This record gives sequence, structure tokens and C-alpha cells, in this order.
Amino acid sequence: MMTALVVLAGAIMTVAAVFAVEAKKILDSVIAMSVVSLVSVFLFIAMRAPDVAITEASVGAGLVTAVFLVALFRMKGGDEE
Amino acid sequence: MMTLAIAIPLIAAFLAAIRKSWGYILYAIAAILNFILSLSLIGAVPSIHALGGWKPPFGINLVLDNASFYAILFINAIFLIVAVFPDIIGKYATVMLVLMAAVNGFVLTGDLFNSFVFMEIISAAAVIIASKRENYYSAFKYLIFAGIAGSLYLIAVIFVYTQTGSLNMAQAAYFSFSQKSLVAITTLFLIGLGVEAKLFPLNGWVMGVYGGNDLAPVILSTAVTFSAMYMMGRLMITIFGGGVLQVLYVLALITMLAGELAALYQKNLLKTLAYSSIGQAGLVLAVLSKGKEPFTSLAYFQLMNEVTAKLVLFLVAGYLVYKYTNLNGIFKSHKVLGTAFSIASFSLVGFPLFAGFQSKLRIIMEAFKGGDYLLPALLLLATLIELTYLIRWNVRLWFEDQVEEGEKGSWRHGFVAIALAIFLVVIFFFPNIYLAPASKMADAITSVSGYINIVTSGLGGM
Amino acid sequence: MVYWISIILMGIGIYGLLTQKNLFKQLISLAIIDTAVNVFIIAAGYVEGGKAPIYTKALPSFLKGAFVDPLPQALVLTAIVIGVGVLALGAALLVRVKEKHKNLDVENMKGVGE
Amino acid sequence: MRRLYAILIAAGFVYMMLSFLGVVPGYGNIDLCSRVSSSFLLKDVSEQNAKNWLMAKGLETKSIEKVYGEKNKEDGCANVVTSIVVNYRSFDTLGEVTVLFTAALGVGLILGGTRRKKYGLLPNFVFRESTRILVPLIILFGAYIFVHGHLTPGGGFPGGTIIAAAALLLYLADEEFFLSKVSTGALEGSMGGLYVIAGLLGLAIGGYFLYNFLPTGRVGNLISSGIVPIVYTFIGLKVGAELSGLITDLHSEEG
Repeated sequence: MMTALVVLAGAIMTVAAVFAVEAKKILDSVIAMSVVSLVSVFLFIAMRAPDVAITEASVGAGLVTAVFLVALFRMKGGDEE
Repeated sequence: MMTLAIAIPLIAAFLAAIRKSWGYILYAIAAILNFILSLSLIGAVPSIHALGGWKPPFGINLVLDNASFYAILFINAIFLIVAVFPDIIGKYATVMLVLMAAVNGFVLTGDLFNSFVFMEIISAAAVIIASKRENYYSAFKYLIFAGIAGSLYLIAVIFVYTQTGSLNMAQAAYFSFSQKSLVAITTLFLIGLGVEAKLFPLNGWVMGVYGGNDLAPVILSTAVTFSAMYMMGRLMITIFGGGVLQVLYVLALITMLAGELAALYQKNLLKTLAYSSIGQAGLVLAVLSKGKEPFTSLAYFQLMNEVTAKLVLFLVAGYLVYKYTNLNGIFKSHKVLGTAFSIASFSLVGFPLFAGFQSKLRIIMEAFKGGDYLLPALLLLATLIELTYLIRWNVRLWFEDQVEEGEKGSWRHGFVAIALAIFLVVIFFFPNIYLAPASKMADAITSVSGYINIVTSGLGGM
Repeated sequence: MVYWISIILMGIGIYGLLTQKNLFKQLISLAIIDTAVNVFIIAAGYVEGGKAPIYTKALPSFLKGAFVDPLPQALVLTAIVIGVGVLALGAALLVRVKEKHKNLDVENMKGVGE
Repeated sequence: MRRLYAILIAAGFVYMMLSFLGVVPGYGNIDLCSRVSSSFLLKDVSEQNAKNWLMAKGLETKSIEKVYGEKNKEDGCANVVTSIVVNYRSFDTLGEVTVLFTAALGVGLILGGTRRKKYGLLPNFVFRESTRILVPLIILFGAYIFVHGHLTPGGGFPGGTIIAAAALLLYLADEEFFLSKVSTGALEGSMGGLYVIAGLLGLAIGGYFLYNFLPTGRVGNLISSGIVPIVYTFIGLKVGAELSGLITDLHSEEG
């Protein structure tokens, strides 16, 4: 059961990572990256690391995404022109 | 005592965050205090400090042996010299304080993960320093390189942890790794340190960062390079002896030639010097990768000479490049700076009467003695290329028709540059000023059992 | 298993760094590599059937495999925060790069050519 | 062409890492007794013979005594990860705090704004009003997380980030909101300074930098484990101030 979930999580992370790298719009890219981070939170919980999971969820997934989005917003798109 | 070398600049940096205007004064005070402190540490060599009172394999420890002592002495001297220039430091004083703490910590630490943390602080601070004068793109490139390097360094640390069960360097030095894991670990460490040490495929950032402003090359090509080279020796020779030293040798030779050749075709003074520093780093790494005495001491001797010369060159070049747009014949109005620049470049090439001659000649002699003809041949070739472009720059800066009116120079630059240049001449006549510390450093680096002994005997009655 | 996931993610990150000409994509690739490395480290400390390293009411006996390894977790806590610092710095640099060079695509940036 | 090379290099890297993987013990199959963490878990670090450990020959079998005892010599952290982060390897954490400090400083230096950048968007009324109610609760929750860092998962860094999330919410909800750099700078500077001073106090009292010089108390109590909760409070406030400053910098422009 757990193994299947871990495999599923790995598959989601891989797909999201490929999407993050290849997406045409930066905004999609940022969101896909935050999906990778969020699914990694599940992996941390599966590996019995609650401290890391909380930190990754708040710092890694939350704050980095927020900072990237604010920066992107400031640049008004980033991939236009 | 040795923790103060990290704590003083750190607390000064935090104080400087409260009031921005205190930055430079705090930097100057911390630089002076740190230099005095590192001088006074000579009484404590060799010793360890177990942080928090937790003994080495469990907690983090700082190791002060001959190698780290001379390294932090040299590095703090550079930070003290840079403190003379408030106009170069400007609002970056707080960052410089953080960098000072990090470099000291990086050299002193005896714990692998701790060295990773300090490496990351160094690269974060270096990126900020590199972004001076709107040099944002180069700084970003550096950040990407440093990020990859940091990740691989961290994986290497974890590999060591899974093998030895601790993060302690002394335990890793004692532990007998299987050949396979040794190759894995040293490869990853090589990539991780290769970025700061400017090794061949990983040095794409150097040109932009050193060539982009006046503060970055002065501090990054001297203090930070020195600490990276120290760590390269410590990890590749003391802790994981053997490993991929052969690969390092080949890569370092490529680095040397590629750097010098790129410098030959470069039209911008700062960028020429940046490529030249890649070439010099290649030479030091090639000699270091021999992995045994007397090559190790010669590598550090060459490194000290190079760093001193580069400090002068970058100080003068950084000062002139941002003051004038056309540098032709500019030394006619800056005779003191010009003299210092010429002396330093001659020392870099290795003319007799200047420090570089002593180290380069010794390297060639030792290599011949060891039956290695590749290194001397390539070294002479690299020297020839170096000679071509440095003479070209000297001729251009001294003898071409002056285009721009010279302004009154800064006495600080003149004084420091000429003092260091004279020092380079002094070293030619008394090479022991540098050679003795270098060979003491090399003894400590190559003696694995000595390093383990320092840590175990430092445990005392515990 | 988890090792494989993390290594493949690292590979994707490196591929992204090498192919993408947009600087923001490069920063995102770096973030993916950071995450992958963190997963790798935690996997290096996982013990089959182990509990999270927190003492609760019921005293567990310290037999082999009662707890997972806490040290890699502590290291990853540090590594995550370091990664955030570096990424935030990169984002700030990118804002300025965009202002100065008008574009984030390496090939279309103005005033970068040597 | 570029893509092909990239695929080749990435595949080469993956192959290299997979071949290196052979030296790492299998997933989930680890002998903790050969690692220092077993002593962290048992909290018997000070009773271990360090010299034997260094020479990799003193790996005794562990007993379960004294782990959960009333009088704990090492520290009273129920959360072993916290006790590693803030006690056994506190120096790393000082470095970590410094990285974040450097990053916040760098963002300030690079973006260097003094005035709020306005986007000309008017936030929704519901969002604005609910933010007012939520912000104190979020800050309280962040404080809870870092104060209880030694008992439950969490600690200074997530706690600080949650506090910074309140600042982010305020920036999103109000076009006029602008934190003064002086206050965040003063808070982060003084908290960082206090952390180093706590370390220096340890040096003065116990002879070691960052020595845990306070009584450790009983495992599971809020007032336990010596300087750990105090240091985590410093870290939490510092990280909160730092990240709020970082968000402020991202929202500012030269004026």
C-alpha cells in the first residue's frame, strides 16, 4: 500500500518536474514546481520526518512559491516581449 | 578562542543590520580584531574546540592545526588590507562581515556538513558582492553554478555519513573506504569544490563576476580562492587520500591552458585578469593534485604568491577601469599604481627578482626530479602566453598615447599597491617568508595521522 | 525506490538547466534539484518500520528499527532553509536582470554580449 | 541539437548517480547502531567514549535506560530532531540563520527600495476584512510553533515563515501597507546578536561556544531542555523578521 503510494508520488513528481521545465509559461512552471515540493512533503511524511514535512510545506513549498510569484508579478510575466 | 574568529564578524554583521551606517566602522573593527586574534592563535596550535561541549564524532568541532592556522592568518590579513578601502566596500560592509565569518568558519571547521553550511554562506555572500555595479546577470550565473555545486557537495557529505556513520572529518580520515565509495565521494566533492576553485568545466562564472565590478575580484580571487584551495587540499589529500587525484590533475592542466588562452584574446583589462586567475588556479590545482610533499608546499607557496600579485593587479585595475573609459597610457599620470601593477604582473609571469620566479622555478625543478615532463612543458607554455598578454597590457598602459586626462589618484590605492609590490620583491630575496608557512601547511595537510591525532588528543579527559 | 525518484528528479533539473534559455526556468530547475537532494537525504535515513524520532507518552524500546535516523532530518531542515535563501536571492537578481536587459531569455537579452 | 546534448549529459549524470548508489545501504535497511544518531536518540552522548568512536571500534550495544528519565543529563527535548538542530549541532543552525540573514540582506541590497510599489489592484472586500481577523491568529500560531519546537514537530524556521506569511497576506490585502525596514532590520539584527551572545555566554560559563548552560528539566514539559526553546524563540522571531523584510523588499521600489 505504502509502496504503491510512494510510486504514485514519484510519478506525479516526475511529471510535474518535466512540466515545470518544459512549460511555455513561467507561471505554469512555478505552479508545477510547487506541486513537486508539495508532493515531496508527502514523501517526507511517508519516511517519518514530520519536522522536515512541516518545514518543507511552509518554507519550501509555501514561501518559495510566494517569493517566485511576487517576483514574477513584478516582472509582469517574465516571458512576454 | 578560535570560535571568536567566527563570532566577532558575525555579531558585528548582526549589529550592522540594526544601523546600516555602522557597517564600515564595524567591518574595520572586526577586521582588526580578527587579525590580532588569528595572530594570537599561534599559541593554541594544535587544538580543537568542541562546540556546545559535544565531543567530535557527535557534535561539531573546530580544528586548529598548522594548515588552518596559516590559512586563517593569510585570509584575515587580506580582509584587513581590504578594510583600507571604504570606497570599494561601500554599502557592502555587512556582506563582507558575513563573508569574513564564513571563510574563517570554512577553514576552521572539522565537520563535513558544517563546511557545507559555510560554503553556502560564502557563495550567497559572494553572489551579493558580485552583483555590485549592476552586474546582475553574471551574479545570477554564479548563483546557478554555486547552487549545483552546493547540492552535489551535500550529496557527497551524505555519502560519507552513510559510510562512516558520522559527519566528522577525522573519522572519515581514519575510516577505510572501499575503492568504489571513495571514487563516488571524491568525484562529488571535486564537482562541489571545483566551482569555487575555478576548475575547468565549472568556471564559466569567473569572467563575468571578476570582470564586472571592483569589489568582487579583490576579495573573491584572494580570500575565497585561498579558502577553496585549502579545502581542496584538506579533503582530497588529508581526508580522502587518493580518490580521483589523477582526474583532478588532467582537469587542472586543461584549466591552466584554457584560462591563459582565453586571457590572450580578451580585450578588457579586468576580464583578462579574470581569465588569468583561472589559469593560475589551474596551475595550483595541478601541483596540489600530486598529493605529496614537496609538491603540496610548492602549491601553497605558488598560491600565496599568486594571491598577493592578484590582489595588487585587481586593486589597480578595478580602480582604473571604473575611473577612466580609455586606459591607453594611463600610467603616465599614475606612476605609483603603474609601478605596482608592473611589478605584480612580472611576479605573476615569474621573472627573476620577483616572487613568482621562486615558486615557478621550484615547481619545474621538482616535477623534473619526479620524472614528470608534462607539467613543466605546459607550465612553460602557459607562462609564455601569460608573458605575451601581460607585456601587451603593460605596454599599452604605460607607453601608448594618453587619451584621457589623468586625475589625482587615491593615496590609499597607491600606498597599498606599492607596499604589496615591494613585498613581492622581498619574497624573491627571502622566499622563506612564504615558503616556511606553506611547507608547515603542507606538512599538516599531508599528514593524515597527525590530523587524527589532533582531534583525538584534543578530547582530553572526556 | 525513493533514491530512484530523487535521482531522476535531479536529472530532470540538470536537463532543465542545460536546455532552458529562460533564466527563470533555470532558477526553477535549481529549486527542483534542491527538493530532489532533500528527498535523497531523508531516504538515506529511513528505517523500515521506524517511528518519527519524537518521544511520546508510550516509551518505545530502543530495539533495532524503533526510530528512523534523526540526523539526516536535522540536516535537511538546514538544507531547506539554505535553499530558500539562495532561491530568494536568485529571484531578486532576476527582477533586476529583467529591468536591465529587458528580457529573461539569454539569447534575446540586451547588452549581455561580450 | 542542444536538447540532445542536454539529454545525454543529464542521462550521464543519472547513470553516474545510480552507479554511486551501490555504496549506499539499501532503502529502509539501515543499522542505526553504527551511526552517531543512536546516541542522539538515547541521549547518552556525554557517556560515549569519543576516542573509540572516532577509531570506529567502540560501538557498544545500546540499552534503553535513561532515555525517558526524569533527570535527563543531556537535554529535555522530546523531539530528537530539535535537540540535534539546536543543541548537538547548534553551530550549523547559526550558519543557517546567517545564510537567511545574508539572503535577506542581499535582496535588500539588490532591490533596495524605500517606497511601496503599487500595482493598482483593489483587493476584494471580503479578503481585506478577513485578513484583519486572520493576521493575529496566524502570528499566534507561528509563535506557538516555535515555542513548542522542542516538544512537537516544527520549530523556529516554520514558525518564522508562518509569521512572514501574515506579512505577505497584509501586503496582498492592502495596497498601502508597508513595513518599515528599520523595525524588521532592528528585530533581526538584535535577535541574531542575542543568538551569538547566548553562544558566547555558553563559552563564558561552560567553556564551550553554544554550551547549553541552563537546567534541562523534565522531558515533555514546556519549560525544559535549557536554552533550546529560548534559542528557538530567537530564531523564530529572527526568521519572521527576515522573511517579512524580504517580502517587503520584493514589494518595494526606489523612491
